[in-house]
Amino acid sequence: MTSKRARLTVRSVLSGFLAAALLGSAATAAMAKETFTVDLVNEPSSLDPQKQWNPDSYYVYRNIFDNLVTRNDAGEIVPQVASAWKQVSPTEMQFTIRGDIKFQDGTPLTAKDVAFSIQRIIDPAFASPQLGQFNKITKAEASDDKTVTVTTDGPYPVLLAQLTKLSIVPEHVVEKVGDDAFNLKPVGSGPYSFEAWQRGVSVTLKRNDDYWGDKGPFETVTFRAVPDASTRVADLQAGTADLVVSLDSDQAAQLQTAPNAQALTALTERIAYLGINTGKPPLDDKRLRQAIAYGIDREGIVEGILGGEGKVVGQIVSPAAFGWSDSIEPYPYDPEKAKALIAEVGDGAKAELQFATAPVFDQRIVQALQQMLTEIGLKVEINMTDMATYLKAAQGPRDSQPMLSFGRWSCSCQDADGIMYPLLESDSAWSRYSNPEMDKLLNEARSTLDEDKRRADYEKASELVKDDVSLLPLYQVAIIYGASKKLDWQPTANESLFLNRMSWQGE
Amino acid sequence: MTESSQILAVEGLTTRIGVNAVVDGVSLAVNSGEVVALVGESGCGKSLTALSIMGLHPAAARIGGGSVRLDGDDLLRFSEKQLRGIRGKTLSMIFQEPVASLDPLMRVGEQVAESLVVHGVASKSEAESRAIDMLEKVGIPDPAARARQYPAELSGGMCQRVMIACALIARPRLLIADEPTTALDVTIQAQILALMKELRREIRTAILLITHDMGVVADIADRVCVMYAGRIVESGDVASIFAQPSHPYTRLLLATIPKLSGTRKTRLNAIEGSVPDVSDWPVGCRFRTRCPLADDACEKMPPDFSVSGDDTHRAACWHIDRLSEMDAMGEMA
Amino acid sequence: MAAYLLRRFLQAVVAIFGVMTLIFFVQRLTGDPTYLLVPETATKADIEAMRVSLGLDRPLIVQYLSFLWGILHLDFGRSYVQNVPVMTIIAARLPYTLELTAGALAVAALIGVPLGIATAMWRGRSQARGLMGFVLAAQSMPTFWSGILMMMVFGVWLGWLPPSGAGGWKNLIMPSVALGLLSMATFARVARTAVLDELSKDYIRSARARGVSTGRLVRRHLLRNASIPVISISAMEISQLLAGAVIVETVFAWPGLGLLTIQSITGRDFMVVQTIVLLGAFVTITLNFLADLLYTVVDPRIRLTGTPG
Amino acid sequence: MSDAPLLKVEDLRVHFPIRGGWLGGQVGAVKAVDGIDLTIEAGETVALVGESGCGKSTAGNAILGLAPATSGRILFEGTDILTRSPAERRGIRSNMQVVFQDPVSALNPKLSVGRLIAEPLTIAGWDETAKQTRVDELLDLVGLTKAQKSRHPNEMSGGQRQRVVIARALALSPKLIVCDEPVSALDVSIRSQIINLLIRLQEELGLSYLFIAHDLSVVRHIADKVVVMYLGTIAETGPTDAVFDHPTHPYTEALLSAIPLPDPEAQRAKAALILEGDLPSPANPPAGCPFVTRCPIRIEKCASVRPGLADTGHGSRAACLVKVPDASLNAAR
Amino acid sequence: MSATIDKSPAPARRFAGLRREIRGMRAVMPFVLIFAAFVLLALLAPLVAPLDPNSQNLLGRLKPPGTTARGIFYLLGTDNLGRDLLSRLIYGARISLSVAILSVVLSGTAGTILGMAAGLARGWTETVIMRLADIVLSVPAVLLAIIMVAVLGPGFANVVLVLALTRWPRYARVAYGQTLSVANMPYVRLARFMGAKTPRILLIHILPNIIGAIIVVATLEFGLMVLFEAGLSFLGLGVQPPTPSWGAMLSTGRAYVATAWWIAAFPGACLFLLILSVNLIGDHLRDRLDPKSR
Repeated sequence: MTSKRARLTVRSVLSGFLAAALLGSAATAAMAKETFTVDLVNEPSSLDPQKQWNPDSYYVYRNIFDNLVTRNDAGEIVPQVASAWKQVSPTEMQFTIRGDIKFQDGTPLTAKDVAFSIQRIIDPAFASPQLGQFNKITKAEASDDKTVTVTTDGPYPVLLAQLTKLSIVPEHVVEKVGDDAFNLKPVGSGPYSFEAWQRGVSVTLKRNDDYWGDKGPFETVTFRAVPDASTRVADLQAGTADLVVSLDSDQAAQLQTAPNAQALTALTERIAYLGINTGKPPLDDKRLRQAIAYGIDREGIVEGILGGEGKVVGQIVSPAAFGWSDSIEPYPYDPEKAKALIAEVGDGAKAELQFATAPVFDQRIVQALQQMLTEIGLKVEINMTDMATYLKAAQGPRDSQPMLSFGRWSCSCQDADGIMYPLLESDSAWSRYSNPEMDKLLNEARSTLDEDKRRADYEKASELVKDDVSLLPLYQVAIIYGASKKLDWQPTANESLFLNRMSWQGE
Repeated sequence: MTESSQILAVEGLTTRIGVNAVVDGVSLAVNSGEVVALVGESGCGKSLTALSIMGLHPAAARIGGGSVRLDGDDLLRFSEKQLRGIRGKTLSMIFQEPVASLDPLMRVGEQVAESLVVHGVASKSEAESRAIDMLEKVGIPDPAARARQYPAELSGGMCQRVMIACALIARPRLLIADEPTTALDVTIQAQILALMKELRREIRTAILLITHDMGVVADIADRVCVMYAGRIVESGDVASIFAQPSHPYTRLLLATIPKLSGTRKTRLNAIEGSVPDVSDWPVGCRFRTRCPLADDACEKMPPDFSVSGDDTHRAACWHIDRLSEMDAMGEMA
Repeated sequence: MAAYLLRRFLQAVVAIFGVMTLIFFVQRLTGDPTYLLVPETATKADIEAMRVSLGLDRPLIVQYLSFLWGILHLDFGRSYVQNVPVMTIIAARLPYTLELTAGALAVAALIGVPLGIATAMWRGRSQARGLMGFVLAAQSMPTFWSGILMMMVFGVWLGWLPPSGAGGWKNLIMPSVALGLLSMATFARVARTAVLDELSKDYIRSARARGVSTGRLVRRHLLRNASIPVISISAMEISQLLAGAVIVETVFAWPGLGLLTIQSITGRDFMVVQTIVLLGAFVTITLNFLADLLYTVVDPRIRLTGTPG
Repeated sequence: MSDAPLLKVEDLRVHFPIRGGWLGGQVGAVKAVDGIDLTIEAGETVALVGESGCGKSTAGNAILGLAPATSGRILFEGTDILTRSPAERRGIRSNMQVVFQDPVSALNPKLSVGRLIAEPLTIAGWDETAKQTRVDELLDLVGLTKAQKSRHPNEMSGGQRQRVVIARALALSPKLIVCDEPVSALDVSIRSQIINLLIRLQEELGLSYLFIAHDLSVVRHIADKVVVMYLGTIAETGPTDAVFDHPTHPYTEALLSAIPLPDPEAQRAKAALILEGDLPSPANPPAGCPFVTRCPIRIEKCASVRPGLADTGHGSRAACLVKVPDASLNAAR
Repeated sequence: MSATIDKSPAPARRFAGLRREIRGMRAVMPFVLIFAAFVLLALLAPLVAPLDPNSQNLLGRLKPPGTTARGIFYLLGTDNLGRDLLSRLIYGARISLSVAILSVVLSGTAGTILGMAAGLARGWTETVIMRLADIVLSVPAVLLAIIMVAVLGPGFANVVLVLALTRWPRYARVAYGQTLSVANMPYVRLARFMGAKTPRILLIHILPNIIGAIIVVATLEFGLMVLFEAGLSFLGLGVQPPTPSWGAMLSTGRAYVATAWWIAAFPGACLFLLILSVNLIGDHLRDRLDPKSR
């Protein structure tokens, strides 16, 4: 009986596949002239803005949805769905909602949708991956069509910065079709509306001609998944893509000679850093960590490898983020001093240091770092695994965390809290550092609304990082896009891809 | 045989594999309606002789000289295309392993009909019906049903009948049969030999029979050529050869065959030593290393043919006159 | 014959079950997708909450049983990453895999088999050596390298073919060639050996003795007989192609299962990986099975004795 | 030693199961050997003759333990081998050795002649010097030279290889050698050499042979007793002269008649008895006399009654209902 | 069955074969020399490499062949980290060759032993081993590679292990088939009859007679192993940087096809020549040792 059933089901599955095969090949459509093609690395994992957290999804859905607040090209927080806001108590902030916004199905966007969106993302049962960014919020209430009050479980200085990431979803649609169907056919209020998702191939968006703000320059936009950077460059050169993401400086250099393509770059809020496990010998010895700091030629990396795209920094807080201090200088490159410090440590320095990394990180930098450390006399072994394994180790128990690692940090909130707290607070997942003084500074800074105090705390924390070499900030990362020469667009520090801020030259 | 026309005349045929002349100046003739046996042990070159006549010698082999005249035309000068026109039509061949010699994936009837089809003698359907007739003629029961079967469904004896049908369907002038019964059991061999005799009478095809079995020769052949180490050493009428073998090799070969009427636990006559390998065939007479009559003369030069008995019986030996000495030696056995 | 097929079927079921079990446990040794799903700033509590919501906090054996239970009901679970049923994803990707496999197989077999036959028929001649050299050269290049070269030449410089992606037949050409080249050598090799093998057999000699021309010899006698090893290698090569597709699909951004495999493995999208492996094992085993069945169609000897002759 | 014969086989059956059906169960059996008896006395040669598929080699293999006996008794010097433990069997069977038909496949091509001959000694744990002495002795015994010790089988001729096989069989001084078609693969001239060697060895070493062959003329020379097998059963058995001079069973007659005599006159004069058809499948033998399908003198009864062996009056025993009426008395179970 | 088989062309064929072999050997001789040269290069790497293969020169990146930068002459140019391509190529020979050789030896040994065991033992052993081979063949090698790297950590040894683990079924299948046919040869049955124990039968009678076929498979696999290592490097799962392997170098270099062709071209050419020569030698061996196997 079982075998019979198995055979039956096998047959039905097979015929299903075949039917799908026929449909799939027939459904590919030719591209229209007004179509703008973007090569992403991967396809979006989900288009429900509250159900995922990855850049490829963000690039797409951010054009379908409006957020409560947003940042302008200069990086300042500016109104979007909310036209104004005020702190009504240390734990309450009140937002005024614009009245002229309509969802793409024609329904007006009201304060109720805003409250619904917030309540949805903070509901543990909904299990949003972004929950951690909003879990200080205890509730959101719409008092009328235009007013929403957000309550936090304490003074929360980063609230506004976090809310730049909150997309507003239509309550009536989500309630009606459910989460799954919404994910497959999202409806937002943004400049582009969802058109089609050919799974594995592309997502197509259509211009929302009723958009309340700046309208997009292209009638349709196609986002494709092209995992290999060399292929993305080839697509751009061949003219089959108009904009490609995630290039490195060498790939960008390739575009310099191309007649029809250009590289677009911007310094981001990301800081590249060398993570150090300060809790484990031999790197629990501060002298050795300082030797590392002296032994790395950050200028060399930025000028030599990155072709000048990037900026050497001495602190983990990005110049694009709140909490940046102008007064902290990076360690100078001084290999002799490094060697002297290592000699001082003696035998302890001879231990082999595992340098954990994953293919997503720029291997040129990793290898350069390894070589520099080797040259000052340390034994460094690169330990490359896939990302999941890397993350498991990096966020695992202190003992199994990597001795050395290379990372490029961003909290997408442009605030020192999102940078320093997860990396340096003793109990944080990523932290390989444990210092009561640091914990005190970070905890105080995240629970006061006093900006000056926060700024001072972070400056002190950054000095502590430098002095103790809790980790080693390297440089501010530049993001590099490849684009058609005809595209006019200025990428921003927060790595957003706003289609309606682009324009097309000629013709 | 009297006044019969000559179909095949092979003169001085030499086939080399590398530097070795595996077939070395072989001459033989087949007259119409006649069965000529080419007899010899493994490695003597008899099969290669047959293949050379057909032009089917392996790629590594090169014809080094001589002529092969079929009804007067020298086949050695034929192009591959001309040869193809003859094969299966004027000149056919059957092989030792009947099962392996049939295409395992082609129906029997189609294979039998193939000669007719490739030579454009008959249309496909006509050829197939003639194939069924032919299968019946070679003694296959229920030929129409058998024609639709595959070789694996037939026994070895049946397969050899099918092979014979394949070879004879176009009524060739000459059939070369290379050890046609060697792979078969004696009772089946008897069937096939009987069939060949019958068909020979009916179709009047001449046969060049390659074999190692003197019994088969005695049964079916009219004339015999004995081959040793690439050369014909003796040839003549079958009765004469058996009654009066005139080459020491033939003589010893016949003497070594155990007799059904023999006595038990007596030593058999044996030829000393073993057949030399092609690469070290002796100079002079090639049998001299195993010959009781050999002397210096045998080493100096290969012997010419000398006539023994009637003018068709000839043997290549320097010492035909001393053959009687062998009888004395033979008695000791 | 029937018994043989039944035994093969039962062994196949056991093998597939083995593959599934192995994959289920082994991939869970290496961490889970939670870290990849949450923002970098997530706290340990957030990560734990995510893990609970994905059901990954349950004991392994419970997860395994529920996975088996699901399979019995043809429920292959949901993708952790894309948050849709696995079947939706696979059904969307499979057509592309079929297209690419068919394309590559066509390149491999339609070029490889004639090459193999030619080199066997011309054995020892210089043309044969030349062709064999071409075959070997084709399989001496990593696909990621031949892929980018083709892309640069035909996609960027000449502009004849789109460098990447799926769409029209033009998109299919380069990935098929890149993927097919490796297998082409195998096909050529097997076809050559098979033809040489057959050429040495008695029936070929007796067909020639019948006056059969070389053309007819190849068409009517050789091809069918030599097809058996080619069929069996086809079955094996298709599964090889599925594996080789991982790199080709990555290079050409071809949205098939190969790309999905590597993405799902690196994304620890367990359910998707499991289903792909299940599908792969199923296809491999089915193909071998079909190849066996095909022999019996081609070869009457097997119908008779139950064993390949 | 008791008076028990060296080897006595009683009602030996070897059935190979045929598996089939959906569950791979046994759906039938190939009755390769279906109840045979034979006795070999010390120093005696018993020939087991018949055509391919008659079960003679399977019978030999069953005696050697190379094929599983389904039922029956195999008594070696009075001890039933089949009831013994594997270790005891091995001990008893070290008194038996075997010589196969094809000396090429019987010799591991990668080993030298010296190692090949020494192999049974090595397995038996002889030390190196004793081994070498014995190998030299054996080489001498079978007519090979010490110089050939380092050769490999592919560097030797067929006759020499068979000598190596025989030397190896003799290594542990067995009492019985099963010779399974030992000369079939050899050329006529070599065949006599090997037969002579076997006869000489028997005289010198007092060996017994179970001589399995299809070539009756060889059998006539070497065997004391003959057992003629057909389709797994014995058709006729008796002293060699009795069987050859007075063949009683029609199969024996046909077999003898089918052998072409190497004498054209006698062969052509002989009244040939040619059997029809092929051997039936041993998986599905006729119900009565196994020979009934091909028998020229069959009567109605033959289709239903399976004859047993009965005296022919010439000292032999045959299983034919027509020729030996007593055969119905011994009709098989 | 009567069988006085006339094989008159047989001895002749043997000699023709010998000549063909010599002629054929002459044809592959250049490739034997290339292979030998690579092996030599690998063995002598520290002596012949002009520079430290890992020494970077960040200001001398992507220099074309024949450039002198900071007083150092780069015959084949520099790579994307300013390392000397020639030295990396020479050291890369070590990695590429040893990965291929080790994995072939490992998987070949394991596969041969298992295949022989399955072929000789039959029954349960046979079923288990051959089904296991089926299972392994149907699991994507990438998956195994990732799992191995995740569980055991990355590195040279694991690359070899992954390759060995995924490739043994190939040998097992060949060894199995060959063992089945050899085990049926009379000489094996005879050895058993003479009381030879299984290890003796395997070692003396079976192995020497199937090793030819195994060697032929190994030469084919060798080329594939080199390619697989390259593939793993492309996916970031190969030998660990900065260790140079030709596959890893080629995979890095492909990003520079248009701007710095030499980074990929030289390792690509080496890889190509290596695989080509081993394949040609293997094809030659196949024709010689084992005309019937795939």
